[in-house]
This record gives sequence, C-alpha cells and structure tokens, in this order.
Amino acid sequence: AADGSAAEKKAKVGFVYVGPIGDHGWSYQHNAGRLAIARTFSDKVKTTYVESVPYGADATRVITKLARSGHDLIFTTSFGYMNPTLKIAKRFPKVKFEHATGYKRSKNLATYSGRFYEGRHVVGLIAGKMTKSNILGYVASFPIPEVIRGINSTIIAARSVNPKIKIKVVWVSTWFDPGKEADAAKALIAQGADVILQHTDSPAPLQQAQKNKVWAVGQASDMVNFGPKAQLTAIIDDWNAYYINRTKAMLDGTWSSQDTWGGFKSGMVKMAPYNKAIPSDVVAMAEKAKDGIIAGTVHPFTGPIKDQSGKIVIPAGKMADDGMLLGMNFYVEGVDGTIPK
Amino acid sequence: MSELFVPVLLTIITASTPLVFAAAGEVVVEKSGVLNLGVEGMMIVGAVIAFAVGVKTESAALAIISGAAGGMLTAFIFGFLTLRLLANQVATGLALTIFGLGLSALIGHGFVGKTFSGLPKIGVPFLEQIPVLGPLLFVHDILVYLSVIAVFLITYVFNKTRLGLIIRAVGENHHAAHSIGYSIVWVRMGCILFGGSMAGLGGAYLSLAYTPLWVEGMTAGRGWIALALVVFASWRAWRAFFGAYLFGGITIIQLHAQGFGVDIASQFLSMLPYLATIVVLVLISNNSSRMMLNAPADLGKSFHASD
Amino acid sequence: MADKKPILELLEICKGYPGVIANNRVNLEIKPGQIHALLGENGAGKSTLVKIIYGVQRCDTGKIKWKGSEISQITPQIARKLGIGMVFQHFSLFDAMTVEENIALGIPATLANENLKQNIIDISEKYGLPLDPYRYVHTLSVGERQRIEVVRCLIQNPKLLIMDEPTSVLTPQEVDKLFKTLRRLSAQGVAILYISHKLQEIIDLCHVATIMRAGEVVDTCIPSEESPRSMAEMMMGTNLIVTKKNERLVSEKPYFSVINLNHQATMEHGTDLKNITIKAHKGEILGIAGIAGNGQIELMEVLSGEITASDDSLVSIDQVSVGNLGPRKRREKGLGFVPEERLGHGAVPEMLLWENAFLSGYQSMKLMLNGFMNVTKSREYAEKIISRFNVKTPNVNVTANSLSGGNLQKFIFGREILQDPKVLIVFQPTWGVDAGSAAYIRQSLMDIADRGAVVVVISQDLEELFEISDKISVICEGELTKPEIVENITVENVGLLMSGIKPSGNDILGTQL
Amino acid sequence: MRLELRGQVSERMVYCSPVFAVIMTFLTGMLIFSFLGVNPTQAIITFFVEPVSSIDGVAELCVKATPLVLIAIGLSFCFRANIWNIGAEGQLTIGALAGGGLGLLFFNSSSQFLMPGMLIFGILGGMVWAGIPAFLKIKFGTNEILTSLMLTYIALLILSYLIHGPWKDPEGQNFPESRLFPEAGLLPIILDETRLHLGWIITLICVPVAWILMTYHLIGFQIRVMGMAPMASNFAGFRGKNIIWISFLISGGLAGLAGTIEVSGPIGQIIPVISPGYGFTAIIVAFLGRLHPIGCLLSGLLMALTYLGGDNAQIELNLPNAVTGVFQGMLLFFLLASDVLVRYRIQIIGYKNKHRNVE
Ligand SMILES: Nc1ncnc2c1ncn2[C@@H]1O[C@H](COP(=O)(O)OP(=O)(O)OP(=O)(O)O)[C@@H](O)[C@H]1O
Ligand SMILES: Nc1ncnc2c1ncn2[C@@H]1O[C@H](COP(=O)(O)OP(=O)(O)OP(=O)(O)O)[C@@H](O)[C@H]1O
Ligand SMILES: [Mg+2]
Ligand SMILES: [Mg+2]
Repeated sequence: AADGSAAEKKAKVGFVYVGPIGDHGWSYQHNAGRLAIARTFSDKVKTTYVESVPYGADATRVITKLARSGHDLIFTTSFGYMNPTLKIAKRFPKVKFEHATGYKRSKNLATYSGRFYEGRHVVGLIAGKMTKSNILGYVASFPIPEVIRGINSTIIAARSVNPKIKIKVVWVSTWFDPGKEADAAKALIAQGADVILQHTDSPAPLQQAQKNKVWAVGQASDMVNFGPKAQLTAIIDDWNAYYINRTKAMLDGTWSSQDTWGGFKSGMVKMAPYNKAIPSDVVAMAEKAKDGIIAGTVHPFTGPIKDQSGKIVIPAGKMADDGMLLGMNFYVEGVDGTIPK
Repeated sequence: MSELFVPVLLTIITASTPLVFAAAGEVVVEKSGVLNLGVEGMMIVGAVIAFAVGVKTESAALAIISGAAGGMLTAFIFGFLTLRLLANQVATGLALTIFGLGLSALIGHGFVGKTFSGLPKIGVPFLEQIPVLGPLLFVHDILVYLSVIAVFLITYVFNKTRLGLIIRAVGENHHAAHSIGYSIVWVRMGCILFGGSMAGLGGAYLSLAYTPLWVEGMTAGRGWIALALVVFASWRAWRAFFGAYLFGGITIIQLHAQGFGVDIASQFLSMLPYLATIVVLVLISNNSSRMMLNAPADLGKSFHASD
Repeated sequence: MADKKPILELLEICKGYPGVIANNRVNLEIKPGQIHALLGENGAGKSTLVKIIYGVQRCDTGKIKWKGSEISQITPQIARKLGIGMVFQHFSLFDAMTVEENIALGIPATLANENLKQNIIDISEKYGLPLDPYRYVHTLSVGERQRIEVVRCLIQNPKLLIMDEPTSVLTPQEVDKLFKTLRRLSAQGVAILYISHKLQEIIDLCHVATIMRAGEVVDTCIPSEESPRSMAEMMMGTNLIVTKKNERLVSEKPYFSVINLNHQATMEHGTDLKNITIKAHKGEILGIAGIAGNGQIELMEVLSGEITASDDSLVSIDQVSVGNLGPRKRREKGLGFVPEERLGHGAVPEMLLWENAFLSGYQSMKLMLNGFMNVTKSREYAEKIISRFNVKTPNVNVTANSLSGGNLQKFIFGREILQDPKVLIVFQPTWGVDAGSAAYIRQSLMDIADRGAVVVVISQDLEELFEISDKISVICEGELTKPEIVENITVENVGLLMSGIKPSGNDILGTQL
Repeated sequence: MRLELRGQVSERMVYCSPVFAVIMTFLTGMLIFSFLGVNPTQAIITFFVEPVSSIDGVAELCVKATPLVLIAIGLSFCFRANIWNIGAEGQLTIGALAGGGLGLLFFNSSSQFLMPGMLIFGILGGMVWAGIPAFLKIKFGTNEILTSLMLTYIALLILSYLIHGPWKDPEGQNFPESRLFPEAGLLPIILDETRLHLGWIITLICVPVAWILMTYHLIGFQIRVMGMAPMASNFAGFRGKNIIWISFLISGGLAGLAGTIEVSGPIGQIIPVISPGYGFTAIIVAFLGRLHPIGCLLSGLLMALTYLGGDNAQIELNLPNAVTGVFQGMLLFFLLASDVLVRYRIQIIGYKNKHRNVE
C-alpha cells in the first residue's frame, strides 16, 4: 500500500483484541470501532481482527503475522500488548501501529486511550446526589492505575456534593466473570451500597442493581437494556471517531506517531442518556461539569486532594498532571479499605 | 445482622447452584466409570442454548429444557466417541471443552447484548411465611429447587434402588458387570447423557437466573471447579452439594470481607475457596481406604466386550 | 436317565478370537440330572464354551438348543430366565459392594427384594456355604468369594448349573459339602456342567465327561471307568509326567526362620497373624495348609517383604535378619516368591513377557546396566524360561495376559526358579492350572528342593501338599501349628485342623493317630 | 458396524490412523467451510499449509509447540504411573515465577550463568509446586486431581499478586508488568530473523532423553509397572511412594522449565498472563501422543499448528475465533476416535468370514 496504488489494492487495517468480540465490553467496543471504519471506507479499506489473543508469546506472533500479511495500520487494543507492539514496530518500520492504553511510543507506534476518569467525575456527581445510604459500591478488576484513577475520580466528585459519602471497593481479580461480578455487586448492595459502579466488563453488576432496586452505572457501552430502571447513565468508550480519523490519516499519508488521550472533548468518552429518574437539577449539574471539562475549566483532580492518611497530595488550586494520573496508585480520602499491594 | 445474613446466604445459594448441578451430574457419570472432563464445554453449550431459546420464545420452561438438551447433545458426542469408538476419555473430555467453547460462541453470536427476564421466584405456600427461614429457603426459582431435588434423587437412586446398584457395578468392575449381563455401553451412555443434561442445567442457571445474559466464556471455569468437587465429595452427590456450598460460601464471604475493608490483598482472599477445599479434603481423607472404596474402580477405563 | 431328552444341545459351535480358534465345531448334549464334566488343558476353550452358553460371548457360528428348541439370541438375562446359572472362573464380583448387593445384581429384579438377606442366609446354611450378606467383598477371602458365586446361582433354582472351576479354592470339607449339594440338585433333575482340573473330583462326581483339546472335542468318557492319569492323558494327547520325591539332605540348622511374629492386618477384615514361627531347613519343602482367608495373604506379605515386619530380627535367612527389608533387598539375600494372583501381582498383564522377566529378575540375573534395562539379556532370559519350562507362546514379545493361566504360571515359576533362589515361597502354585502343567510345576518345586533350597508352599490343595511336602503346618485364624512330618498325618486330620477343630487337648498334628 | 479386537497392536495403523483422522477432518472441515460460505480448499490451505509455508512460520510453530511438548512429556510420566496431575498449568506458573524471579533479582546482571540459573530455578519451582500434591497424596492419601487443580488457581493468584504488587516494574508507570529481563536472562535466538529460541533445542533434547528414561531405564519401568499393576510393583519391590515423588517431580520440573522458557524466551518479562492454558492443552497433547515422548512431540506440533491455523483463518478468511475452536475440537475428536483402529478392526455387520485362519 505504500506505493499508493490504493485504487485497486485496498489498504488493510488490523485489530488485535484481548477478549472475544462477544464480551459486550471492552473488545466489543473496539470491534464497533472497526466496523465503523469498514462502513466509512468500504471501498478503500479492508479490516481484519484477531480476537481472544492472550498476552505473551501469542500476542507477538499474531501482531507479527498481521504486520507481515500486508496490514498498513494495526491497532493493538490492550495494555498487555505494549512491549510486543513496541518490538514489532521496530521490525516493521513501514507499518503503522497504535497501542491502546500504553505509554511506550516510537516513530511508527502511536498510543491512545480514553480519559474515562472524566466520565467517572460526572458519574460521581450524580451518584453523590442520588445515594440515600451515602455508600457507593465499586466492583473493580485489578489494582492498576487506570482502575484506581476511576475510583478516585468518582469519590472526589461525589464528596464534592456530599462529604458524608464513602465508597466500598471489591476486587474480583478478573476482568470478566459475570457470575463473580454479580456476586460482588450483591455483596456491596448487602453492605448498604445503593449505587453500584464497576470497572469490569460484563453487564452483570448492573443487572443486580436492577434486581435489587438500587442505582448503577454502565461500563464501556450503553447497558440500559440490562437495567432500564437502574442505569443512571453509562460511560461509553467510543473509539469510532478516533479510528476513522487515524485510518483517514493513514490513507492520506498524514499519519504520524502521537499520544492521544481523549476525553469528552474528542468524543472518545461519552455519557449515555441520563435516567429519567434523575432530578433535572442534578442532570443540569452533571451537564455543566461535562461542559466545564470540555471547556477546560473543570478538572476532576483539582486540589486540595488528600490521600487516605489525610496527607495533601494535590495542593489547593493545583491540578494533577497527566504523569501523576497515569501512574496513580493511591486512594484518596473517602475510600474504604486499602489498595491491595 | 439478619438483614445482612439473609442476602449473604441467598447469594451463596445462587453462586453454588450451577456447581451443584454440574458436580452432581458428574458424580453419576463417574460412578458409572466414565471420567468426562468436558463439564465446562457441556455447561457453556447448555448456557447458550438455554439463553437463545429463552430470548426467542420468552418461555422459561422451554429455555430450561433446551439448556438440558443442549448439554445432553454435547455429552452424546463424548459418549459416542468414548463408548462406541473407545476414544481416550480424558483427552476426549478436554477436546469437548474446546469444542463446546467454540460452538457456544458461534451459536451465541447473535445474542450478545440481548436480555432475558430471568426466572420467576416461586414461593412454597405457607413455608415462605416463616420469618428469616421462609425467604431464605422457600422463595427461589425453579432451578434452585430442582438442584436440591436432583441431589436427593441421585442419593436415593444410588443408595436404595437397583438402578443405582447397576450403575455402581458398571463403574466398579465393567468386566464382571458385563459377565452377569449388563450392557456397559447403554448404562454408561445413560449416565453420560444424564450428566450432560445436569451440566446443561448448570449452564442454563448461569445464563437464565444467575446473570440473565449471554457473553462468551461466561462459565468462567466453573466446570473445572465442579470436577474438583466430585473428587472432594468422594463421589457422593450429597457431599458434592455441601462441597459446592462450601466453595460458593467462601467465595461470597471473601467478597464481603473486602466490602468491610479487610486489609489483605484481594488475591489472597480469592485463594481462600481453593485453599479451603484442599484443607477440608486433607482432613477428610485421613481414612483413605474408605475414600478408595467410593472411587469407582474402573473410572476412566474403556470397555470392549471382547477384551 | 439315558432316555431323557437333552435339556441343552450345542451344535457345531465355533468361536474365534484373534489369533486363536477357541471353539471349533463343538457339539455337546446335557440331560436333566446329569453331571457333565468338561475337561481340557488350560486354553482348551472350556470357559469360552460356557460363556457362549450363558450369553456372555456370542458364537461365530453354530446353534444352541434349549429343551429341543433353538434359541436365536442369548444374553445372561435370557439365560437366567431359561434357568441357567453360572459360576464364573474369574469371579464376576464387585469389591466395593456387599455380598447382598453382589447377589442382587446377578439375579432377576423380582428376587432382589427385602427378603434377599434372609434368602442368602437360608441358602448358605442349607448348602453349608456360610456367608454374611453385610460384608464387603473386598474384605473376603477368595474362598468366601467363590461362595458368593455359588449362592448367587443356587438362589435362582436353576435347571442347568454351569460351574467353571468352583472347587479350586475350597477345602476338602467344603468340597464334600458342595458335592453333596450338587448330587442333591442332580437328583432333583438339575443338569450340571462342571469344569475342573481336579480329575479325582471328576471321577467322584461326574456322570459323563467331554474332553476338549485346542478348541475341539476330542473324546468323551465315563469318569468312573477312568483314572486321573488316563483322563489327563486324553486331555493332553501325550503322557503325563509322574512327580517323584527324592531323598534329600536336610540342613541341620534352619535356614529360613520366622520367630514369634505378630502382625496386624492392613486390610479391613484381614486376619491378624499371631505368634507365627517357621523354621525351614535347606532341602525341605514345608507345606502350609489352610482355608483361604485365615491369614495366608498376610503371611505371604510378611514373608515376601511387601509389608515389613515390625521388628528386624523376626524374619531371617541364614541367620541374617531381613525383617525390615523390602522385597528387593530380600531377593538379594536369595529369597524368591510367587504370589497367588498371577495377573496383576506376579506379572503385569499388559507388559511383554521379557519385561515381566525383568520385573523380578533384574537384580539376580543382572539384567540391568547402570540403571538401564538390558533388553537383549532380558529377552534371552525370557526365552530361557520359555524353553526350559515349556511355556506355550509364539515369542517373548507378547503380553502376559495373552498367555493361558497354566502357561503364565509356568512362566512365573520359571522366572523365579531360574534365579536359583535359596528360599522360595509360593502361594497356591497350581490354582486353576491344568493337570499337565500342575505336575510340571510340582516337579520343579521338588527339583529345587533337591538342589538344597528351602521351599515354602502355602496352599489349600491338600492333595498337592501331601504329594510334595516334607512337613505340613496348618494356618487357622492367623495361628500356625507346629509342622509335622507328612508321613505321620492324614488328609482328614489336616482338613479338620484347617477348619479350626483341634484334636482334643493337643495341638500337634498327627499325634492323635 | 462392530469392533473386533486385533490380536496385536497394528503397527501399520499406528501411523495410518492419524493420517486417516486428518483426512476426515479435512473432509468435514470442507463441508463446514462451504456451509459458512468460505472456499473450502482455500480454508484448508489457510489452516494447515500456509502457516508453515515459510521459515518464519515453521519457527513460530516450534515456538508455540515448545511448552506443549515439554509439559506433555512430563505429564506422560505421571499418567503412565496412573497419577492424575492436572495442575501442570500451576506448576508452569510457579516455574516461570521462580526462574523469572531470579532474572528480576539480577536485572542488571550480564553473567552468563544467569540464564542457566533461571532455567534451573524454573525447574525447581515447578517441582516444588508439583511436590505439594505429591506430599499430600503420600502423607494423607489426598486425591491429586483435586489438589493439583486447586493449586493451579492458587498459583495464578500468586502471579497476579506479585505482578500487581512487589514485582511491578518500578519505572513502569504502575503497569502490572515486571521489568524486562536483562539480555543475559533471555534465551538466545537460534535462527536469525525469527523467534526460534534455545528452548526448542532443549525440547528436542528432552524428547530422546525422556524416551530412553521411560522405555529403558529402571525409573521408567517402575513408573509403567506402577501404572499398570500396582500390586506387581510391590511384588518387584518398587517403592510406591518414590514413584509418586519421581513422576510428580519430573512432570512438575518439565512444566516449570516450560514456564521459564516462556518468560525468558518469547516474552522476556513477567506479565499477568504467562500461559494461555498450556498446562491443560498439554494433557490432550500427551494422550494424543499416546503418552510417548515422540508421540508428544508430533502431537504437540500438530496442536500448535491448529492454533497458528486459527490465527490465520481469522486474518485471511475473517472467520471468528469460535470457528477455530469448533474445528480444533473436531480434529481432536477424529484423532481420538481413529485410535480405535490401532487395536480394533471395524467389521461391517452381516459380513463375517466364518473360519478365520490363525494369523
Ligand atoms: N452418592 C452416592 N453415589 C454412590 N454410592 C453412594 C452414594 N452415596 C452413598 N453411596 C453408597 O451407599 C452406601 C452407604 O452410603 P453412606 O453415605 O451412608 O456411607 P457411610 O458408610 O455412612 O460413609 P461415611 O461415613 O463416609 O459417610 C455406601 O456403600 C456408599 O458407597
Ligand atoms: N477375550 C479373549 N480374547 C482373546 N483370546 C481369548 C479371550 N478369551 C479366551 N481367549 C483365548 O481362547 C482360548 C480358549 O480360552 P478359554 O478361556 O476358553 O480356555 P479354558 O479352557 O477355559 O482354559 P483354563 O483352563 O485356563 O480356564 C485361549 O487360547 C485363550 O487365550
Ligand atoms: Mg454416612
Ligand atoms: Mg477357563
């Protein structure tokens, strides 16, 4: 494709997914992005994907295979693919790579991720207003910065509207086990949580919220089907625009390595429609915060922010920089329990 | 405390029920001398078929029956290969798991994101009025009751009926059972199909009641746990039942412990069910000759009449 | 009786297994009330034939007629319905089940009701075959297991009773009782098809005999007009060797001794050994008689070292204590042994003959080189066993379970004897072995005693013990009597001792006489 | 149709039956593919030929087969002794942690002893983890199926704990990954421009060694006797406990070795998922290989090929991963079923040669 004879020869864009496209979560959303490319460039681009690719030796093989088989642009969509992608990018300088959620880049390796913590800020505000018990429940997967950031962002926002709020976190040590996620949600509900948040991939926690008549927030996609009464809103990972842009850049020859951390502003993070049951002033507040984030006037991590011991980690008036956000491994005040070490 | 107590126990019941189905079914299979390691595969096929039929027909009854049938059909492949073609049971069971995971993903392709209303709760008249115990024991969906009934039935059949005697005989010494005129193939096929339908019900419980939805790989290793529970139970259905509740119970309690902010790495808490299972097994296997007695002597061996 | 119509007729029965024709155009008639013997060497096809009658195996061609009408298809259930009962040569029992459960499985469902326990007790009392319906089979001795098989048949009131080597593990008294039973049944018109290698029994019991060789019927005879020897020769088609006892030099000091050994059984319902003392001299064959289940298994385990004695000094060979040595170390000291069970204990069924030769011979025959098996040498050793002991097998590259019982037994004996053991302990050496092979095995035991070895034979076959032993002890409920010179005692007396009846006031054998 | 026992194992069928199975898979596969609207011949080529039609492809095949073959060989020892070690996955994980842990401890070492040291630690790690079920079985008579499986889950959680906690790369922005191993802790590449590493050579050495050990050494003999007839093993004076130890340690050691080879070969660091279930897949490989090291090598390669073919089918034909699973399952079914031909011959009912001569 480098010779530009794209007229007869379609460009090829490849995707590597960590889960099955049927997970209705992370990989499902990335695949939606791939389908968007296919729709938009139906005559110019052929897309391929390999699903359920385990980290490690298999990832390297699959990505290499894609690079070898004439793909022009390859998206590797999970953090565990970082080192393999970097290595392979070196070996295939003509192929363009994009790695999701990582931080290692090179001339032909770009990185991208979503500022999902922006969505969690909005969610935190709503949850803070909606909770009666003042206990939020959080079903978490693994203690990595991405997840911890989300927890912190939520509680900071919630406490800003209701300082009495506590958040309980249950780690399920899996990204994906609907049964266990459901059990964790039930445990949280039993312990008094009346808003269930999650950073795992299946709609099971939301279903439990619906069943137990408490609130919940969808993850990755609009899960309103699974809990029409319960879902306050959902934080949607929307990769479509980004993928279309990058494919376009590749086709135009304007692609260059960069780091994209897109939030509300770029449309990479979206909120699903708000639940009718949320009072209009709360919706207005949420929308205002969202607009503020887009405008740059609101930052979810604005000081003063204290960690659990009460120590100020972000001084008043300061905002956390991206470096701090990316490596975040402490809980802020208001989180029950400690980070598993 | 009771307002926490009841929901916790209810959660344990839900978490344990799929394991009870799969493990109790496998007890029967193994008692007949067949080691089917494909429980995970049969479960997930049961799960997807139950869900698909549930979504299409909106009928819980049809969904449950098809789930059982799905598990049974998958089990039939295993039975045919191991009984008629004398394929190695261990390897065939594992292959069945690979096959089942693939097949379920194919079938379930169009059902991702669909919802099912779940199974209705059925209260036992009068008994459900009993405070605390009522809601705990007598308001469940049909599958929970069925799992308990199945365990009772299996235990009854093995202890009190000729059928149970014959199944045990076939698993104990297939040559002798053949000599005195029992058809090893048919008895074992019957048990394999029964085990398959039970695994299918376990899967159906997952996709219809536990978390009424379909996502690929949603059994998440429960078939393996069920297999371990059979050994844990030293091949008795009622012990498999308690094993499943022990396992489910510890799983749930560790989640609660986290909610209360217990200061231990979650990974260590997650290890608890596995550790506890080992510890309890060690404690009860001090009398290993009795364990051995329960283990079907011809477990995993192929049978051919001219051997 | 001769005018009666046959109850069962076999016409031109053929049955092939891969590599052998087990039955070739076999014709046979059995009349009501007739006790019909089926004779033949190991592997002649007797069991195959009766399995075909009972429907366990299907014949390739041929017809079976029951009371004159042909039956097209036969299964064990149908056979039972017709009134055929069968006692299997290899027990068809379930170890992890009780006696009652085992019997229930082998009879029609209608009979397996709440009265079954009582029925079992009644039948077993009536025919003198004591059985406890609650016991688990794995806790029973071989003899007791045999009883289950017999009772299982009798409980169904059969019209034709097939017994495949039922007496090989019974005591003389038990055999007597069984024969009484069989005669009584015969008088009631029950036909009996009886297979045994004990020719004297056949003469005592049977009305007619059909003789098979290599799958074919070769002869028939009236046993009462024959001698064991003549029948054996009909079976083999050649002359039977006659065992002969030589005068032997017996060492002064005991060479192999066990002193006051007490041992608790490891198995549930096993027999504890109490105060066992054995003093065996070189050049001597010591017979240990006893009804199965009186501690022989435990004694064998302790003597072989499969279970080590609690005290080192209790067992010694040539004054050297070996009590806490395992079988491997004891073999180094010159011990050889042959267990009761050929397949699975004395030999690995699925392994080739040369591998089985290696199994116990690798040390003394030096079949190993730096931890590796010396295949060539092992093969040569196996070939030597085969040629010296007349084992019928195509070559040494066949699995042990493809040999007939008698041939495998000869192989196992050959393997132990060729290692030139100083002490050889054997358990039921000729159980289920045909007359020809049995004679051969007995002769080899005497030969090695001639060469100065100690031979201990644990057996319940008194005929055999009297034929070869110099001295006999009796084991009963884990206690061993003082050995007595064979010439000073009688079969009847030993038989009584075996069943626990001690001659009054004296526990020394023979002094009564 | 009826099966009839052959007198002896058919030598011819030992080799023919897998071929027969593969042909059957091709035929059924072609049927399924045409049903799915894919050109069937092309699909078969994509699955079985294309992945190994280049040097690089062959190298990838060997890389993928390495852990499968190693573990399967080890498991063969256990299964032959009738010991049901199904926890190779856990033993692999602990092996990888032990070997990899050494690499992390000496993360700036350039010593030539590091790599061998890691391999040895890996073997020891696997042995320790396999030693637990062995110990429990010997000491308490605990069934090893359950303990070894449960220990697998525990091992995976230990990995998760370490990688999210103490072993996290300090410069890794709190990502759950360890540091990269130093150059000296990586297995050397033995074929330029590919990923084929020393581990493959180690595997190739293990095959004949295991073969000889199993077939001609007293250890292998003892293991086989114990598996086929435990009483005969007592009779020969072999110590049952020792055999349990030995077979668990061999299989644990090899699984641990496989784990270390994975992390110090194609991965190069410790990551949250070291093995995509090699320990379980290897059980099939072991049985397909008839519990024989050479058989394990062949079936390991075949199994690896189906994974490579699966990737290929997704990339080239846009077939979902699920199809790979179904197809792989089918191939295994045919292979397992065709084994019957080795010991039995198929007889069509109605046809029967009446007086078959002695062969
Ligand atoms: N689920 C089962 N499957 C097969 N056999 C069974 C089952 N349950 C019981 N049995 C058999 O029924 C008999 C009695 O069972 P029971 O459970 O009462 O045993 P038990 O002797 O009380 O042993 P324990 O004290 O270990 O429970 C035993 O022979 C047992 O093997
Ligand atoms: N299942 C089988 N498969 C193959 N060959 C068999 C089988 N059963 C018996 N045979 C062979 O058929 C022949 C007849 O065996 P059979 O058991 O009928 O002998 P038998 O006369 O009962 O001998 P014994 O006196 O030792 O009991 C033997 O050569 C035996 O090896
Ligand atoms: Mg009990
Ligand atoms: Mg016989």
